[in-house]
Amino acid sequence: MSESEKPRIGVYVCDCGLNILGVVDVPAVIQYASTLDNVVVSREYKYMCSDPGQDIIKKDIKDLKLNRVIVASCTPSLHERTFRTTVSTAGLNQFLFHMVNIREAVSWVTTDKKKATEKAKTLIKAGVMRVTLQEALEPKTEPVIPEVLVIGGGIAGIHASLSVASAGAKLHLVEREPSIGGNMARFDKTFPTLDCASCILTPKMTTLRVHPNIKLYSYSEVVGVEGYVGNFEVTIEKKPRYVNEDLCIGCLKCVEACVYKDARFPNAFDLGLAKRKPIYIPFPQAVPMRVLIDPNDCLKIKLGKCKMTCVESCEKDAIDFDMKPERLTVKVGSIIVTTGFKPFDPRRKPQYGYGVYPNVYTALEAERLLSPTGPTEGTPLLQDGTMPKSVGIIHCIGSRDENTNVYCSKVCCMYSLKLAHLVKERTGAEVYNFYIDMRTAGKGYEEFYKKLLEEGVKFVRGRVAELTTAPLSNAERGKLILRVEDTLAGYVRRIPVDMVILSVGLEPQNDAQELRRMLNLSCGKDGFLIELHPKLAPVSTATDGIYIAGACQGPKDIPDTVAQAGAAAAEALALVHKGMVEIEPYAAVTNEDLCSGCQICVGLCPYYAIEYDAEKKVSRVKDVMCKGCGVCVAACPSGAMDQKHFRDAFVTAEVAGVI
Amino acid sequence: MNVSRTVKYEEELDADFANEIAAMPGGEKIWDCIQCGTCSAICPVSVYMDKTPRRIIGMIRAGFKDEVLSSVSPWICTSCYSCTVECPADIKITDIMYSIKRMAMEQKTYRRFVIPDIEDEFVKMVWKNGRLSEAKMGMKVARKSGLRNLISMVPLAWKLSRRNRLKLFHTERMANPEQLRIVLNAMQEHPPELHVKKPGVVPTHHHEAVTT
Amino acid sequence: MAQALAPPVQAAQTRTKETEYEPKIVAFFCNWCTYAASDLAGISRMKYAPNMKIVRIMCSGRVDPSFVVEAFRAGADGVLIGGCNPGDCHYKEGNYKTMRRYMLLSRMLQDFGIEKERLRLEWICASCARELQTTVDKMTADLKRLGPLDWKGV
Amino acid sequence: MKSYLYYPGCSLKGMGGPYEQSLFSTFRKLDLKLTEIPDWNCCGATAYLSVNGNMAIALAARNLAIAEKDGGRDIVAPCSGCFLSLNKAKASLKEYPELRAKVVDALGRANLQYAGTSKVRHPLEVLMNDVGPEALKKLVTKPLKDLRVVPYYGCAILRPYEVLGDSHTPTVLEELIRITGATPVDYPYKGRCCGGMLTSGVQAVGLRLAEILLEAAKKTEADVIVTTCPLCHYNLECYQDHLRKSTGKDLDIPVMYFTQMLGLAMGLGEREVGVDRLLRRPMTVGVTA
Repeated sequence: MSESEKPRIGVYVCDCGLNILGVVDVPAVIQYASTLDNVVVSREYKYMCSDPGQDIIKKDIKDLKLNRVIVASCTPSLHERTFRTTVSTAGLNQFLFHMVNIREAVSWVTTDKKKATEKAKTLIKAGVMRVTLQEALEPKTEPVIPEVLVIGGGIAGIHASLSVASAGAKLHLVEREPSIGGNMARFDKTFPTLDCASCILTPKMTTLRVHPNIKLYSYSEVVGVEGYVGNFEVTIEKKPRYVNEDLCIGCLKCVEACVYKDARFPNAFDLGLAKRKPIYIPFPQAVPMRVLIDPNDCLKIKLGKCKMTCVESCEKDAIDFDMKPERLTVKVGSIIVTTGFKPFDPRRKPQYGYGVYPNVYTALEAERLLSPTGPTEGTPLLQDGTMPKSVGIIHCIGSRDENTNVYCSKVCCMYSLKLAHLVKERTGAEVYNFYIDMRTAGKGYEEFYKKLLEEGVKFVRGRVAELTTAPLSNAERGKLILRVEDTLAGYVRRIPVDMVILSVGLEPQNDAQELRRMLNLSCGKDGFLIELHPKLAPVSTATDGIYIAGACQGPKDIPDTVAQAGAAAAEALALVHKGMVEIEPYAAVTNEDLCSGCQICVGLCPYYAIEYDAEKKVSRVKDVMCKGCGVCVAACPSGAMDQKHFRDAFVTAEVAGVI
Repeated sequence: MNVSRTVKYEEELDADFANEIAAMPGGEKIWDCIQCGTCSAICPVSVYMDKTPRRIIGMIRAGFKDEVLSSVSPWICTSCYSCTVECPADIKITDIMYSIKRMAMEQKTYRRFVIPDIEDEFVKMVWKNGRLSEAKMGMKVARKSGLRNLISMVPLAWKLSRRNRLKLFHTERMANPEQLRIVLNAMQEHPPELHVKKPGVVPTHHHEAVTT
Repeated sequence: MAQALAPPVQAAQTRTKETEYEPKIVAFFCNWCTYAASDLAGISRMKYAPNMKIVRIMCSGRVDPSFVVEAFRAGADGVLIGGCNPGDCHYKEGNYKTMRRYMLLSRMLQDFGIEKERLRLEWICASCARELQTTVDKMTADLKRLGPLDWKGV
Repeated sequence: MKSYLYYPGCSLKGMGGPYEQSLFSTFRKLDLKLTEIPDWNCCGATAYLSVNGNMAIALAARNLAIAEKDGGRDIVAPCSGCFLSLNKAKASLKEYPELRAKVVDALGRANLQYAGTSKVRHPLEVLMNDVGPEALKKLVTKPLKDLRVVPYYGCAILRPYEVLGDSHTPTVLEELIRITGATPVDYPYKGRCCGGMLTSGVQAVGLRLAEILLEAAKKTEADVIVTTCPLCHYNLECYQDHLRKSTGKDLDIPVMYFTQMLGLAMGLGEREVGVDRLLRRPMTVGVTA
């Protein structure tokens, strides 16, 4: 075949508009490239990745009988796939192509044009030396298990699950809380349309519950993930509810019957603002509608003695005090991560008196106060049970702040407006919004802001510096006094209010890092999961077959979250539909003549992909199981190991080239 | 009646002013200001300033050099560092106030009133004795701030001196201040402010009086 | 201060004369973390010394000591190995193996008279563009101070 | 016996006399040694920084350099102003190499070296960390029963260096007050500016700040305000008569140093801790020697 003949290399340098051309003297680079050994042709084009750009390469491969191709443009993580397809459609094996990065690694990071040009030349030289040696390979293909796992049952997870399941694929949804619904279930209304959150969420939740393709693991957590794209093995741990989920019908007789006549334990769903019994359902619309027992509160479990009136009351006798955590494993082809966010803890900003003054609430607490199913049945009240006459809503708590989170949490402006509207509607109180910048980019958002301006909600452009109870005037007595500069009026103001709502920002979940490790993903400086490409692969990750959606990727409102969830579902379905995946054929190979059978490699391989052939006394790599990290190759004392496409010879050639 | 039109023409602004401030200790992050006003709101004396700290930063970035250098705000600042601690952009506002005071002193553009004079006296005294004599300093201050003030301080001074807390005729001084002066003189060989570029010419105010 | 210090670094770059000695740095970056960091540096338009040239490999664990020796023999003045933070390796624990190898190698090279500043192992995560920038600039500066390495090999 | 270098600063040799007196007597009682830094000079305060930044730093640095000669002992700077100036100098010299070079050179002319090794500390923090609450409790022989105390930190030991933890929620002074058997009251302005130099500069403003602090202190029905800084002490104690005249409010309340309070609780006489030199003697401090 043609590859075995003398190498005939084509070098294609991309201007990338001015991205590369603006810094690198491309004509000089082509000129230089043409002088390199085995280079038959070297060309410049403004956008190599465009169709005409690719056509140039295809044409040359045919006309000039090229058997090696170099494209010098952006980073391989962006367009390696593109150009591999280009060359293979022209009949050249895709692994006889090599990509040289002269944008992210040269033009974008170098000021001195001369030096940039030199660097580009050197890298291309190295690329040519490498590709000269490269050999034809066939990508491994593996079947894809046609099932999908979704981690996290908030609105993102719910939407993704329904999309995947309704397309016919089997879906596993794991939710750590006793019910799905996430934070959206806590809201009363949603901005800017003010439609009732549970009215739009609950139907989705129940549909999910009864969907034939969906297996819901509530009150469960993913504790282990093995495998790779198309073939993941996931370990799930079900926490004990002490109530048999399959028997329980959610009649709540047991709750009624509990020896605790009144609820006295803080309910997590209401953020501790309301109370529940030791045996309870998280909230009225919970899915699954199944009771559970908190072992820390239940007398029977804690002290071993109790009248156990709950057991008597249960006709299905579903209650089981000896329930233990169970583990089970499922095999899926892809995973969608929708683990959401956690609200910023305002105790980290002591100047706002959260936890000190009872009438200072976080926005999420306010959502509960405003919910008809919440502790105050929808009308926010002060601790003394009276209605607030004035309420201050402080934006950007923990956000846009070098001491906490530098990023803007994006949703706070809008939810603050929503809260302002609802508080005014329910209490008639004077409502102040304290904002730094009003960010209302989104369909109908600016209009909503205008509506509130007309409703007479007060807006003060300035960041509240402190909350004090020390009055300097009679009007301030017994009030929470907010000290702020009205930056538009150019005056420092002291504004007394009865209630304060802190618009806290969104942060990654506490265990985001463990999850990241378990799934082999990466996080940004802010701790949120990183997508593969901010524009072109917004829900993909560096790990093939794992997708992200919703606030686990960054602060996001419901519309954006749902949109992402749909996108992630589509990605997962694409895999299922294709039925197989191509895996880079970078596996290690043993040269059995050189192998001394020392078995060092066997111990090193994290995937148990190397087996020792006792009679031949050689180690052999199981091609399917090898992930191609090359650790064994680097360790082999007798040089018997090598890695496809990353052979010692290739790497050393490239090294020689860059010097 | 008299109304006056105030307008600032681009060529009257000093585009380099912000960079000068940014080049001085503490000014590094001045471009990060988001104009949130936390500094002004936490400041215990901003209510007495002619321009709030936030506005000062805004004007520096816009190049209002003469307005800033003639503002009393930095002289009212008590260096309580509240703004510096609270600033969400991590801007060392207190230090910027110092920078402004130094430039104003250097260019003699500061508003003539007692505080700059006190600071000046203080420096002279330290240069001379290496230390500060509160009684003498107090006397100078009282004199500068007017006869009535001077008289009003007499009873207090009397009480304090009876408790041996105000040593009226004692001068607090080092054993040999020249040891200190060696160091200070050596410092004088360097420009008074680290990295600061040559201050540009101070532009004049531009108010057009219109009489109707 | 990092922010305040950044400009001078660039300034230094633009000031360098043609004649000034430019060290050659070969960098072995793992595909998942450090190479991703270099992409991020690019996307964020962070400027750093052009002396470092990246050789992309799948895992820092692939770095065969002979690659490093080869690089020095071929005329490199410094070698930089970049991998994922401990615990973050895309292949479970490749980077731990790199670390052990590195310690041994670094000691060995020092016996051959190659200063330890010339071989660096850095854990640079996918979002650590700033760290990448400072590492490269620092290493370039160090090597300029050390001057060219004239090593004929073992 | 633990031993420290002592940087008095100008105030403790004048207006802050009682502070120095009580610092000495309490430290003696606690078996802590204080050695005055030989021929120290003014720390530069805020004034010098306003006129010449580099010289202000050099001024403070000279004291640090002399302290370094002594080798390793921590510097105790009771005046919060000095405490801040010295620490600010240290920080600036660490942050700005060019400035450091100039200062080191300048100090060199006077045969002084600066390495930035010495630690500058405030006695309040020394008492709580080096001696410790337990040890202090043991030495309290005359607990100041039913004395209600306003804990007033002032600015400089809280900000910007936050050596006592988060500057919004300091607690050490309250802790010390409890140790002496007294009761700290809840005071909203414990870290708010006392007026600083404004009481002499722009008196109208300075006095207003003092007025706010005193009025809030009176509201708490406390018997005494405890301060950690001679300037705060002066502003709060010395203008009460002025304020009565100008505002017509009764803002009379004794103001004493935390070292005086501790000293009394440890059984020292009022004269030993200089309570007799205050303008208003904290009446309920029922011990006299």
